[in-house]
Amino acid sequence: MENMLILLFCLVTLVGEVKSRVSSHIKVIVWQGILLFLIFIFDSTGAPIASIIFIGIEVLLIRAIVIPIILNRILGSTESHFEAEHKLSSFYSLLIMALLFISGFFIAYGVNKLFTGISPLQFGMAISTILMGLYLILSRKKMISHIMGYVIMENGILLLSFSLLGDMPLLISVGVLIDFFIGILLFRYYTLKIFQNGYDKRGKI
Amino acid sequence: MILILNSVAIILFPLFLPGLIEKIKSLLCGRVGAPWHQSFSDFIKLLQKELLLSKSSSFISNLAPLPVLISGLIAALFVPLINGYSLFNFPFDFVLFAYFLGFSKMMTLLLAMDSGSSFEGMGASREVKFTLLLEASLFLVFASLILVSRQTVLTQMIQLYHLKAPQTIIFVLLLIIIFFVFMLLECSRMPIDDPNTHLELTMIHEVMVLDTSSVHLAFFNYANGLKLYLFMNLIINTVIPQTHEILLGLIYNCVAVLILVLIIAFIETLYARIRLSRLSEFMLLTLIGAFILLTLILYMNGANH
Amino acid sequence: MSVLVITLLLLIFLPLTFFFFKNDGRIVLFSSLSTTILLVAVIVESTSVFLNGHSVTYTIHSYGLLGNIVFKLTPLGYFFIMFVAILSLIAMLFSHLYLQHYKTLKRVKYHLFLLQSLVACMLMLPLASNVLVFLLIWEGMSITSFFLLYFDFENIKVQEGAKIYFIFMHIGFFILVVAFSLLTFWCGSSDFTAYSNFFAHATLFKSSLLFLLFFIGFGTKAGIFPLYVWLPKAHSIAPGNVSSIMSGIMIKMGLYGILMFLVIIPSYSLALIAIVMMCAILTILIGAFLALNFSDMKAILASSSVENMGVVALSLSLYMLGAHTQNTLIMSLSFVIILYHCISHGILKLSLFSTLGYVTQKYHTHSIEDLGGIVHTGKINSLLFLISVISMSAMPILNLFVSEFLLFIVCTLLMLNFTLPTTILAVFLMVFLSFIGTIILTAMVKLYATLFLGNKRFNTEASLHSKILTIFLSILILSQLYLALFSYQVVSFLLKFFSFYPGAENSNILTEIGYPLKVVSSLSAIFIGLLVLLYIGFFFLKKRRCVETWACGSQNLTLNQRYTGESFTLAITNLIKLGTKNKSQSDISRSLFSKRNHLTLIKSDQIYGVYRYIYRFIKKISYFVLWMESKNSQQNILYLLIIVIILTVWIFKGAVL
Amino acid sequence: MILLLILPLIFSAIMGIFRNIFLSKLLTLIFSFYFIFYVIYSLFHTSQHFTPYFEMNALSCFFLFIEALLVLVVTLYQLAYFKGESNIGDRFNRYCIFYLLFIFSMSGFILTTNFGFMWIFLEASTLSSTFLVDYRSTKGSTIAAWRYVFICTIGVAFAFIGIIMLSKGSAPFGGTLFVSDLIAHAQAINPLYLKMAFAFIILGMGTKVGLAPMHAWLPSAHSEGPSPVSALLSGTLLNVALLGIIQAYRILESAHLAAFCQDLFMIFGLLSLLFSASYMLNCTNYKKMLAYSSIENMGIIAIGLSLGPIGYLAVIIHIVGHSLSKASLFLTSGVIEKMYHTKRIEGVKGLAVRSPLVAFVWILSFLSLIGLPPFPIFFSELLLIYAMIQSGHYILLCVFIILITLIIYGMGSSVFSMSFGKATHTKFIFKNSSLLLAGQLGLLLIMVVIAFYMPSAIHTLISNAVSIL
Repeated sequence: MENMLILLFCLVTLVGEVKSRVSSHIKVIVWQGILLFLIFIFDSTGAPIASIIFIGIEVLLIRAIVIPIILNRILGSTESHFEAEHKLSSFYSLLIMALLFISGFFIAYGVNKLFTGISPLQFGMAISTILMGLYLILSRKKMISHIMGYVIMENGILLLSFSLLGDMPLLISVGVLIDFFIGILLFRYYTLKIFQNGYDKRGKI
Repeated sequence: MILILNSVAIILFPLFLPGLIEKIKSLLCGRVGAPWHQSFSDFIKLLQKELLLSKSSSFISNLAPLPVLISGLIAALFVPLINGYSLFNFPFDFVLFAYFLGFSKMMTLLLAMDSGSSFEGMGASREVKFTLLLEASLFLVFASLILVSRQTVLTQMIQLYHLKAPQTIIFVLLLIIIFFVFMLLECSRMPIDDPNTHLELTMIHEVMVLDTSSVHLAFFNYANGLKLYLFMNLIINTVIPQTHEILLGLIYNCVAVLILVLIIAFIETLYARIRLSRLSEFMLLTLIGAFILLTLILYMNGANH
Repeated sequence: MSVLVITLLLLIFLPLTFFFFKNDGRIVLFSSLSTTILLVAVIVESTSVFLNGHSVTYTIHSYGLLGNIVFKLTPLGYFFIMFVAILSLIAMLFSHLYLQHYKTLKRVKYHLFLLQSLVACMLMLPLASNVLVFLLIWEGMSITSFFLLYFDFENIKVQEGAKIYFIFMHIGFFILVVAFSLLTFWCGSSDFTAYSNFFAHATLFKSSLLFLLFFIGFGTKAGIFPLYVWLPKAHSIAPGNVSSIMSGIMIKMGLYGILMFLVIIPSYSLALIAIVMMCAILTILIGAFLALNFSDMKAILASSSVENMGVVALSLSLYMLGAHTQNTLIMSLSFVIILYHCISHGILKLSLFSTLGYVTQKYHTHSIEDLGGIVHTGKINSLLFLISVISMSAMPILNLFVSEFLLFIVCTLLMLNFTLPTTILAVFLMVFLSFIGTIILTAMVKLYATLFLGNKRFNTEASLHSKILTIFLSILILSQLYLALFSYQVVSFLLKFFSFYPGAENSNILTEIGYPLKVVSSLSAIFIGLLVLLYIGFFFLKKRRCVETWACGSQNLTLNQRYTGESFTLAITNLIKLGTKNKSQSDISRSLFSKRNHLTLIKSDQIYGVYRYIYRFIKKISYFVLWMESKNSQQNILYLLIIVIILTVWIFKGAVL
Repeated sequence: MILLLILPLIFSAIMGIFRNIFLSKLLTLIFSFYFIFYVIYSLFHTSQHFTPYFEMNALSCFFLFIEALLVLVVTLYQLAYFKGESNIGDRFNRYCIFYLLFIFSMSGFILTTNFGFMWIFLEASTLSSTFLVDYRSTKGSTIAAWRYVFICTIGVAFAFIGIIMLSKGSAPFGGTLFVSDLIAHAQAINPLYLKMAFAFIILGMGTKVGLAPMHAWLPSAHSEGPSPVSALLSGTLLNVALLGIIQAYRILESAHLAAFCQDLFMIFGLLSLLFSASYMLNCTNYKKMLAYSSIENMGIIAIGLSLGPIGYLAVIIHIVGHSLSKASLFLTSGVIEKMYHTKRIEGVKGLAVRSPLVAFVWILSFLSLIGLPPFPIFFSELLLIYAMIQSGHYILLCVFIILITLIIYGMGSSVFSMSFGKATHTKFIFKNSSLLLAGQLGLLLIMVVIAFYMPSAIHTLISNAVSIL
């Protein structure tokens, strides 16, 4: 069941890639948030209640609700509803994403041999998600999709931390979350600023 | 006694040699020509003449002839003259010999550049070009002489008559030829430079002293003759041994000088002067000759050891 | 010793008071006076210290990165301190004269400050007895001299030349740093006193490598072959007093650095000797031909400095050859040649550069072709200059000939005493030296004749007549005459310095060369005496009349008929093309029907061209690297990704396989 | 120590409430003075701590010292610097707030002992300094700020992956992230984890340090930000991020994996040298030039880290030299920018005529940067060369020297062409110039003095820092 969720988590990203509209990517992020929460619930049996609550807040509230809203705002104010402009053609980027997705399994396989005490599939999928996020950043022209790539990558990192991390002190997780959130806000600020002044002509920033 | 004789020779020979050569030349051409002591009487005449100086010239023109004369005389100290004895010698004096000749040349160059005319500069630049090769080959020759006779004194260096080995004949001949060419160059004799042409564009040495007159010109001519005499003696003393009989030595010397004068005269009558453009190749030949000399020496040394 | 150090520090820090003065002549006067007094004090103190025992150490304990500051007075150091002090004492006189022209300028303060610091650094360098202190003072010397070049910094050529000087100084400095750290690593101590002991037991490879590094590193300052390129450029742009001090005194400090190690290294490998000799020969050759080709008067002199440093390097290599064959005679002789040549060249370069500096100040041009007939504006100074020129071209009656003569003696000894290879080498050197002698003679005649002789080719009323310059030059000429006429005494004095070092025992040099030296000096004396007598005699006996120059009948000679320096040397430069690359540049293309076509001949050093070529190549590479560089965030992240993948593969390679 | 961490927050809050320029100036001044005094105090009282998460040792004390020094200088400088700028006021107020937050995050990073907090503070420093870079909010500065925040955030995210690896590696011992624990248990951790962790950390934090080729943000951010900010960025921020790498390096060192790290250090160092050298050879913008020279110096420091004990000493000295001289260069470049209103090198001529003092400071700081004795960088480079010889890296030595020479040539030619030459403008008269130059002179003086005399406290501090490394 858990593995299903993980696969789903990674597939969602791929599906988002199939739909070439920016707004669909935002839905991807929402779904990822929800799935992350479910994964965590299934994963951490017997984790302290505080951390469960915290993660619930973090994932559901911030990642699944607040950030998509912010992104929508950006989308609204930068009038870039439709095409998420690729640098490559969408066909190739889909191909690459698929390859990344598959590579996740290989990573899982390799990791399984090397390390002990981690769930290999989760690890692999997390890595492939991170790679997908990076790929989004690299292959898109619009800044909004860069931000989304960043968010997806962060989700991947979160999944990775689920897979690897012993219990991190709550204080640290809070700090990390705050940084992440402020970072997103800053991105929003600058995206709007750059868009309104029309600094970014050819997506070369 | 020998010293006195030598000093007298140094003073007299240079005054008469050029005239002698001219006389013999004209005889060979079938002319009567000027009397044999012409150059001497020229010297006297020049001494009496009034001294003319160029307006654009400076103290150099007053100064330069004297160093030329003096350095010529000092160079003459080290050269073996009659009986193969020099007036004065000391170890490593060949360096001084060469450098004093160079010094006289430098002063001549300065004098030439002093009067702002273009002809003298032209002559000077030619002179420099020949000096360049001459100095090098002169030292090459000296080096090989040192290697032959393990001596560093000019007088003993150049005496080769005691060499008995058969291949030394070639060596001595080569040496004499090279010295001969040096003489022609230094004193600007015929095949290299024509002392009594009247086309300044082709002159080398004479053009440099165009603007000098009376005493100065006399000095230059004297210095020129002196060089001629010195090189003659260098040639002579390679083959004629040192003797203590003064008379014998004197006779030997005079005869040899006469022979050389004859040779020069013959050459000057037979050959026209070489084209300026070919002259540097000619110089190079002497350099190569000197190199051959050196290799010969080294070979001989190898044979000896 | 402490007094000496304090005096030197005073010499550096006294000029700081200048910044409180107003801009009038008093600063120049004050600085000249103070420097003179301090220099005299330095001479006295160092002599007293030296006589009280020649190895006095003076340590300043400091708890900084620099560590303890150790000063030590070695015999060689004493020689160089005296050399620098006395020569700078003389140079200050000219500097005073030269700066009168600018005394109201604001930058004179800085100039004086830097000048005094330079002198102080040069005086301190021989005292330094610790790597860090030595490097500190060395770099202080470089940097002060570098900023001294900037006196006329509006001029673009000055900036270019100074830039070249800067970078070459740094290359040399890095080489020195590497060499010193190698030495410190191998020897285990950064104190100079430990090195003689180290070299006594070091392997031949180590000592040779170190010496080579030091030779190149110090050679950069001394202007020896591979890195001499800065010298003509820097000297031609420097103000007169600076260029005279740099060429007369500063480049000898590089020589000091080399000597410092030369005397303590017992033996050298033949390969090293060959390399050093090659460098020396190339230096001489290039220097001579540059001097022949250049038409910038200061560049000519600078090139001749290069040539002379090459001669010094040649005697260095002969010393090494002597050390290699355990022949103390040749060692000591070469050592004497080095010191003697160093002194006489310093004096000569002071006089030559100062006079030409004065000329450039008066006539506002560097090219000799623009000038001519200066002799008519100042007879005495040009006569004195003539004497220096004659001496510079190593003519028998003056001082530079003595070292030339000694070199010939060394060659002859090599020829007589050694095996076939050395014989051939010696013969080659002899011929080479005479050849170069002629080249230098030509260059000097060209310089003097084009600048001073002939008709006046300029219409300014400037004149060379200056009492101070006359005094200055006559002092220098008297010292030259002393060196020439009392060469025996000088040589025996210099031998004392050698006697402090290993290999000095049983060197019967004076018995070998004493007599010839005496003869040479006496002959010079006779020559001068005769000259003076005859000159005076004829001056009074003969009455003179001035007429037009008889240029083969062509009356009213124009200035342009004068034979230029360029055409004077053409006879040789057509025969042997070496040293410079000539490029003629005409401005005819500027307008379609241009009235007059102005041709300018641009001459550039060939070796410098090589360096430029290398630089261009490096620049091409840099363009490629800049193209590779990440310009925007996406590219940057791409790099991140690539590196991550590479590293992951690298890490897991070992684990999986 | 509590105060050190709390004060900036309080002050910034106060500034946020009363938006008063004078007040914010006063508070920043007070804080900077408190900071320097605190550091001087803690010179003599090292090994103090507050909660397990923050503690002071020689290394952190050393870094704090430099930071405090620069903060003091910069604070004094910016009093004069921002005078007479357009629509000062609210913006300046915000500037001061973020300034304090930036300082807070850096000192927090230096003092913390836990990788998690390290990550937090690093990210925080990025976020807080973004506004500082974008102070003028021109096109260039905005784009620079975006690049800065975006690249650094992603890089730091990489670092986070590394930290996760670390904690996973230390899972057997309860997944601790404390440096000391990690060092203690380093032997027992799976080396693969350690290596991966180090790889990610050197990449992530190296992005912040500005190691090539992850340095795209650095030149733009340094050249577009106002001079005090760029001085602070390159003087302290880079060192701070470097400290993170050093902490990770210490762990691997105690796990006997030093060789791996040293290879990485050497590669990245040489790359940085290469990139900066190739910019220096054709540079057009003097602030960019300084930025690239920061990259270069970071590269030198990385190389130093790869060279063992002597290299560490060199690194410490080099950090001092680089931070101080670079700060003074950046501050002076601000003055020059005020004088000429351009950042282009061609636009600046005849500085020596227009204002000798500025030219003096400019050239002297440049000389100190390229390692002229007696400035610290001379000693550090000497030590580096010595270390290279000692460890037999002769090829590295050659490459190093060639690149350094190229850099010196490039920088030198532009610096001197700026300082000398015909003055295009008229003579320049400062308003309250003393504050604009006093700081730089002070820094230069310090650098000269420590060559000849170093207080024993600092001496011991440095030696302890080296021993910790």
